[in-house]
Amino acid sequence: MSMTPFRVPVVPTLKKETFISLYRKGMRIDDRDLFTPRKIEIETGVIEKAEGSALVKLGNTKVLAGVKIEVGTPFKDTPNQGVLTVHAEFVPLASPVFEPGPPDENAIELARVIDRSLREVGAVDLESLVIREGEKVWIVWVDLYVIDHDGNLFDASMLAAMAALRTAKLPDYEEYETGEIEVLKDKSQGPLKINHTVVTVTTAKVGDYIIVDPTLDEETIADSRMVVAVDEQGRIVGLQKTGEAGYTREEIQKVFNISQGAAKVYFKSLEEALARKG
Amino acid sequence: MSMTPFRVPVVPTLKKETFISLYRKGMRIDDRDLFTPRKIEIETGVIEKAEGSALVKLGNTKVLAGVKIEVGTPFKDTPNQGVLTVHAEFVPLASPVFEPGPPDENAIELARVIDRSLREVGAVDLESLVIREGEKVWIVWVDLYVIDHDGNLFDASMLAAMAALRTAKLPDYEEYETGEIEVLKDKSQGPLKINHTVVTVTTAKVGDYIIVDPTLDEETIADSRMVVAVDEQGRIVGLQKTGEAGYTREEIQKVFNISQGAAKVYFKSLEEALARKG
Amino acid sequence: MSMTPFRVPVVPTLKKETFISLYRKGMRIDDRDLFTPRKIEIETGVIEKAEGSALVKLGNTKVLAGVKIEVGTPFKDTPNQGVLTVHAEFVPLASPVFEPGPPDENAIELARVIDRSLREVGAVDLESLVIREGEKVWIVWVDLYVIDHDGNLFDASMLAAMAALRTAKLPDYEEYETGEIEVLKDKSQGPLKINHTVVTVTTAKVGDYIIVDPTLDEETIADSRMVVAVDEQGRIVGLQKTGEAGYTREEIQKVFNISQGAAKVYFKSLEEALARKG
Amino acid sequence: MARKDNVTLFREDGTRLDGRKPDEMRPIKMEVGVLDNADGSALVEFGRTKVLAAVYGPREPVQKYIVIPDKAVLRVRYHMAPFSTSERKSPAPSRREVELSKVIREALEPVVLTDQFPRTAIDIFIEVLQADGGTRTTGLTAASLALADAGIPMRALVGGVAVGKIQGRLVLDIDEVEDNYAEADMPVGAAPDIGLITLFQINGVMTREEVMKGLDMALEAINRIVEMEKEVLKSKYMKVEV
Amino acid sequence: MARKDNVTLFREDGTRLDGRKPDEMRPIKMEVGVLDNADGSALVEFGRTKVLAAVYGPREPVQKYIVIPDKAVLRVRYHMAPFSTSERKSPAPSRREVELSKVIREALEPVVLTDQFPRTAIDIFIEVLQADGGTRTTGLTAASLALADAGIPMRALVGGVAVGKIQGRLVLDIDEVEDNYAEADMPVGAAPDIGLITLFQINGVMTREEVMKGLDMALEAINRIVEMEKEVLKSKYMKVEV
Amino acid sequence: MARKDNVTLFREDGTRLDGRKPDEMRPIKMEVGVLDNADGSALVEFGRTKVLAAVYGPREPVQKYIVIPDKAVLRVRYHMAPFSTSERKSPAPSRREVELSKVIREALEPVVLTDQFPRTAIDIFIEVLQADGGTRTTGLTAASLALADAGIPMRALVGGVAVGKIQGRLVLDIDEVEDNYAEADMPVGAAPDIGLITLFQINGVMTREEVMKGLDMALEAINRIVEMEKEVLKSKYMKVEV
Repeated sequence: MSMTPFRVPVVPTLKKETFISLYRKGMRIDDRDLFTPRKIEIETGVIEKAEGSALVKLGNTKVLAGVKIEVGTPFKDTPNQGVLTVHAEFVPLASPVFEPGPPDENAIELARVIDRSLREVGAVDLESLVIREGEKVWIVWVDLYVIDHDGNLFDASMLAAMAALRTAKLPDYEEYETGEIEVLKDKSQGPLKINHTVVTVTTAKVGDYIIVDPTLDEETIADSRMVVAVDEQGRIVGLQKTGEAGYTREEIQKVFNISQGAAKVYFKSLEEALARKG
Repeated sequence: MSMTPFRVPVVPTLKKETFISLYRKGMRIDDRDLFTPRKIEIETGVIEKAEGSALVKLGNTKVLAGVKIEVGTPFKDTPNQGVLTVHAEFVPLASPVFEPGPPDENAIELARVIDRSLREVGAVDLESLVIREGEKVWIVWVDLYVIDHDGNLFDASMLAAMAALRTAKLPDYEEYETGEIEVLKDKSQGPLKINHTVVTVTTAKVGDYIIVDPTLDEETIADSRMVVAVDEQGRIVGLQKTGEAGYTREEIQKVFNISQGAAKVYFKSLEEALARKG
Repeated sequence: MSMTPFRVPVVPTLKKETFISLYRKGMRIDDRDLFTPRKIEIETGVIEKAEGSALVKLGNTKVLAGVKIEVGTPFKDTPNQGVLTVHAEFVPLASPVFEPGPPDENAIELARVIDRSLREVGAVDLESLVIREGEKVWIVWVDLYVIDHDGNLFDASMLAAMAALRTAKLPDYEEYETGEIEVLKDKSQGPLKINHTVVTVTTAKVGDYIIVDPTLDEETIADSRMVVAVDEQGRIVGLQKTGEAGYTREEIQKVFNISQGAAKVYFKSLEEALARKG
Repeated sequence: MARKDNVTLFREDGTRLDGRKPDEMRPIKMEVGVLDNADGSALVEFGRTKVLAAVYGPREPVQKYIVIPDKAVLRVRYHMAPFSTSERKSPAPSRREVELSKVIREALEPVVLTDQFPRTAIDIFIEVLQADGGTRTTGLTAASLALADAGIPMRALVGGVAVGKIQGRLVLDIDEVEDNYAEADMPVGAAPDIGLITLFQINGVMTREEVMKGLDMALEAINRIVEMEKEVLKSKYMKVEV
Repeated sequence: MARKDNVTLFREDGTRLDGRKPDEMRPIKMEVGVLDNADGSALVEFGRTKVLAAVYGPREPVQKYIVIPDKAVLRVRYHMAPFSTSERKSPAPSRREVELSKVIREALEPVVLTDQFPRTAIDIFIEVLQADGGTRTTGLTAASLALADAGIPMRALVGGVAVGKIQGRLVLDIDEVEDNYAEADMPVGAAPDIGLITLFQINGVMTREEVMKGLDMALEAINRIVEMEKEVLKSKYMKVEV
Repeated sequence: MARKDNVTLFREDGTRLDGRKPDEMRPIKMEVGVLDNADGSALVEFGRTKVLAAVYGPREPVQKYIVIPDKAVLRVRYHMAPFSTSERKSPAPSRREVELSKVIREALEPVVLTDQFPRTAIDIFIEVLQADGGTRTTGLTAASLALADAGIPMRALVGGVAVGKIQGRLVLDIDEVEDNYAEADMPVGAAPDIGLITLFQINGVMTREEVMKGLDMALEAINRIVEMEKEVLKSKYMKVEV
């Protein structure tokens, strides 16, 4: 059952007015303009035992993504494809309001939006992940681990997922006469095949303003948010309105305009980090 | 852990006296006599995608039953039989006191009593549900969905289960060389084979009176209830005392007498509805 | 999440002082000296339908152990071994503070310490439990059922586990042409092969004193406990510090000294009970 | 629910596989006060079926919101030990255990004087240690003894036994083998001193005549069971008084 | 997400497999007040998709700690009946159901006047009885009607419909078969009377132009859906007045 | 618990597979204040084992009923990231994680001055980011640093390390490969400044002499670990002061 969240503190009205008066001047509390994301740091290969991994810092928000690749069985209706699974955990060390326990509706929504945005455009080449059609395929687990929450978990998570996937190695394996597959954890067949690169751009609507990459403070006073996933060709590959307010048709136009610019920033950061890596 | 339920409101003592004084005159608040069930409406085929379905209205109580038939493995000790499984959900839209969550003791008891009453007499011909002995059989799922609770969920549920089973179609299938079975959802082998038809008759004990088909108001003030399952031959094929009071031997005799008459009413309604259907 | 337990009543300070003043004189409230366990009664074969069973009374603490032996699949990395699994339940009839529900951290810790102490030394001969290498092995379930809690559940549980295992019979089976295994519950291949016998000795630290086999009252006022598992050769085969205080190096030496003596008492009781059995 | 094929459960002389006559119960053992922590406890055996019951209360429940202003809440848990059954039972509560907890609670509600202890809980924990048929009725009997042992005021003691229909014949106190091949199983619980049947279920197919005949067999047996309960309680408290 | 291979979902004349034109919705049925216990209820069908919604409240929530001092808490559960899908759905809530409960709640938050009922809960239960595509938007439409039927004050009614992109073409109100082969699925919910889009998702690949064109198709259709809602509500209450 | 067969874990010169001497620890890294939201945090690495710890509190717990009148409640969660292990770990807490949360909490209880903060909770969250042996002792070390970083008053800092027995020899700070083939694994946690061993477990078979010798190896190493903790904390706060 989804429930209206209780926003602590109830005072943000005042804060909201302060923020809006800054937005009116094209400014934000952290010295950004309305359409620029925070500073982005992307470090890959941070978990050596994972097949791929990345730590993303988006301002003070920190998300760790780990990719594990294991042998499993394909879905019945896609016998000639591997499986991509995205899972997110908001572990309690990331925020005073996160509780231990199974993922709540926010973590589930985040994982599912990231998952769909990768899956629908075919970001990971699932056809290349078949070991024995209909029987044995590679399962690609993307685990998103939020470790410091200062707003905009979507964009940081997608950057982390993408950086981890782009640097992931497909393990090698040996096939026994019995048909059993042994994964050779220390040997690799080469990189995981990636067909498309995706980023999400989250904008928040605060009063009449649309701002990019909201901080936690801004999310708290925001009316609603829109998460737009785009690929390297500029196509929209996913979208989610999240939050308690509605949008006019014009606002949606505006969101698309703003998202385009921010997407470029994200792509640039991502490609630079990956190029640095080699 | 089973707990004494807290009956809200605590005032029903007064209501109970009013009801009993009516019973004394052979009357009930809704103008029935003590031994007649409420108006029964049975509509089958309401969920076209299910293999069988029925909506039963018993007064204001509404129960939907859906039958799904899928391929599965038989129980180890009955390799030459299909499987019948009954499950009940008291979804929260049916009553202000139903909570979301897994079935509570009342829903579990209802499902198990219906299940046993169907199973023990062999209502569904499980032998006819074998595809490959010991390996592949049809699993018949009967899902009972209470959508409006105005008392006597047992009788409404059994009528719905029976109407759905009697109108259910067994899907056709194709067997591949590999031994795999593909269910052809759109083709049918013909009707599910039913050997016996069962109804339950629920009576409530209120003071010295035994009344048939209690409403929710009557259940609230009732001392206890008896659910008697009978088949088309008049045999008792299941029974459950449910509720917090005990019965004398004489009261049990009386329950059987009263149940016989009501069973006929239920059978008549059921057969008429099925005949109408064609 | 593990939480500091709330000790009811908060008054034990007084009780603690009383106990310590007795310890100073080498005495305990129940007339034992500091290093002697309570009276031990071991009865085996109490659950005839289990492959092995024992009821252990250690003072007023009572633990029932049942061994069930079933056919299953081996772990992937030990294809030539059967499986030993220890599980503990603190059922609510054993104590006013036990709640119904899945095992809490105390029950899990107890089961895991017992499990490791048996497993690491190879108490049960797992190699003798292979039916078909890599495919079918015997699974040995040891279920510990605490039915009366008066302190020192570890030692009572290990005695019960060991007595049940030492008297357990391995069922016979028939193998069909299809490769299926049918267990013949009423026939036995002979006793379960046991390579080593293990007991645990629990000592409590109360102020400056180390006492053996604490009662529940003593556990309530104890600073911490040490559980030392030893085998029949006197080797240490497991150890767990449990409780909220630390130990000095000297206290640990003292714990080992004291545990040695108590272990002999446990071994003697166990062997006598098993010899009596036949 | 095993195959009901050509197995015979009667010997030529009409007795059952274990030598019992159709209306004969298995050997019954009852013991009270078997646990130290519980306020009351009992161990009851019907043949190889062994059930332990413990009572705590009246006491303040941990979850305060469950109290009822004008009486005690009865809380009953019927639970099977993992080693109690032929195949190991998973310790998680099954749907069967949930149902039987309810059925046993409702069999005790008519006899416990809950209105003497408003706003409290009386907790009854039933642990099946070995299951060989009739565990719910044995559990009810053990619960009755444990309540009495705990000093909880009761209108009357209750006892229970199951009647089975096997190859067309009614037999008393069926064990697990018989149950597996029975056409019907009818557990009955009653408080003979106040003439009330408080637990009543039928699983299987019976005529109305069979039901009433079986019910009378059960009630007659429960009379004897409750007399045994009284003996056991008396002898315990006589011992105490000595 | 099945194979998107060489299946054609259009006939030669450009109509869809079920004969609909690209911008044609399936037959819609709406009925309010279908349940007796709920404070408000509605059954809405889009073709073979059938969704039932019920509203309870404003009422005091069972868990008191969830209340908000200055407005009502909206609680929404989107749930699928086990028999609603081609393969039986396990009754345990799936991750998809958790997400859609949130998405639908957030599509209702902008229209329900929750500040009129501080410290209460308004519970909206949505049961998918048959799933044939568009269950979340049908559910949103049913919830809007059920809220109105319960007399909950609202800024505006909401309605929803999904647009799909199939073989490069945009089509309105896609059903399950179309969804299985679609390149994109775009569910939209809106309150036309206040000009707000309150539910908006895209699953799949679209250009920005396609998105805006699809959005306009959806909004135009939602206009008609909300008009139908008004008719249904009016005729119910006219009947009542008669 | 893999096969303990003929694998050799020592080179001819007596050093271990990774070149370490028997009493040599892996390279250790410690960093504090790595997270922004937490009141205190630390990242500690022992070789490839990486563990992050965060502390929140003293604060009012969400569930108010858990408070203790005369001291703070310590709450510890030891949890492994799904990608931390060779085979992906399911995120649901395992029995092992439940036990280790308790063991680590009990290793911290003797040093945290909980009586200074009655009726509050101090929450310690330990996330294993990469598991390569010694995660519980690395976690304990990280928790000690995070508590100090959060400014929670402590009697002393604690540190931990595991000693292993491999092919009859005692080795310090075993890694995962060594652990898989070890005869025994003995994790130790201690607060050297107050002379207390606060975490102590043995998994495997050892003589008493081996235990004491291993304990001394561990205590000597923990001395050095705690000195490192002090350095790291000093340098952080020196930096802050600059």
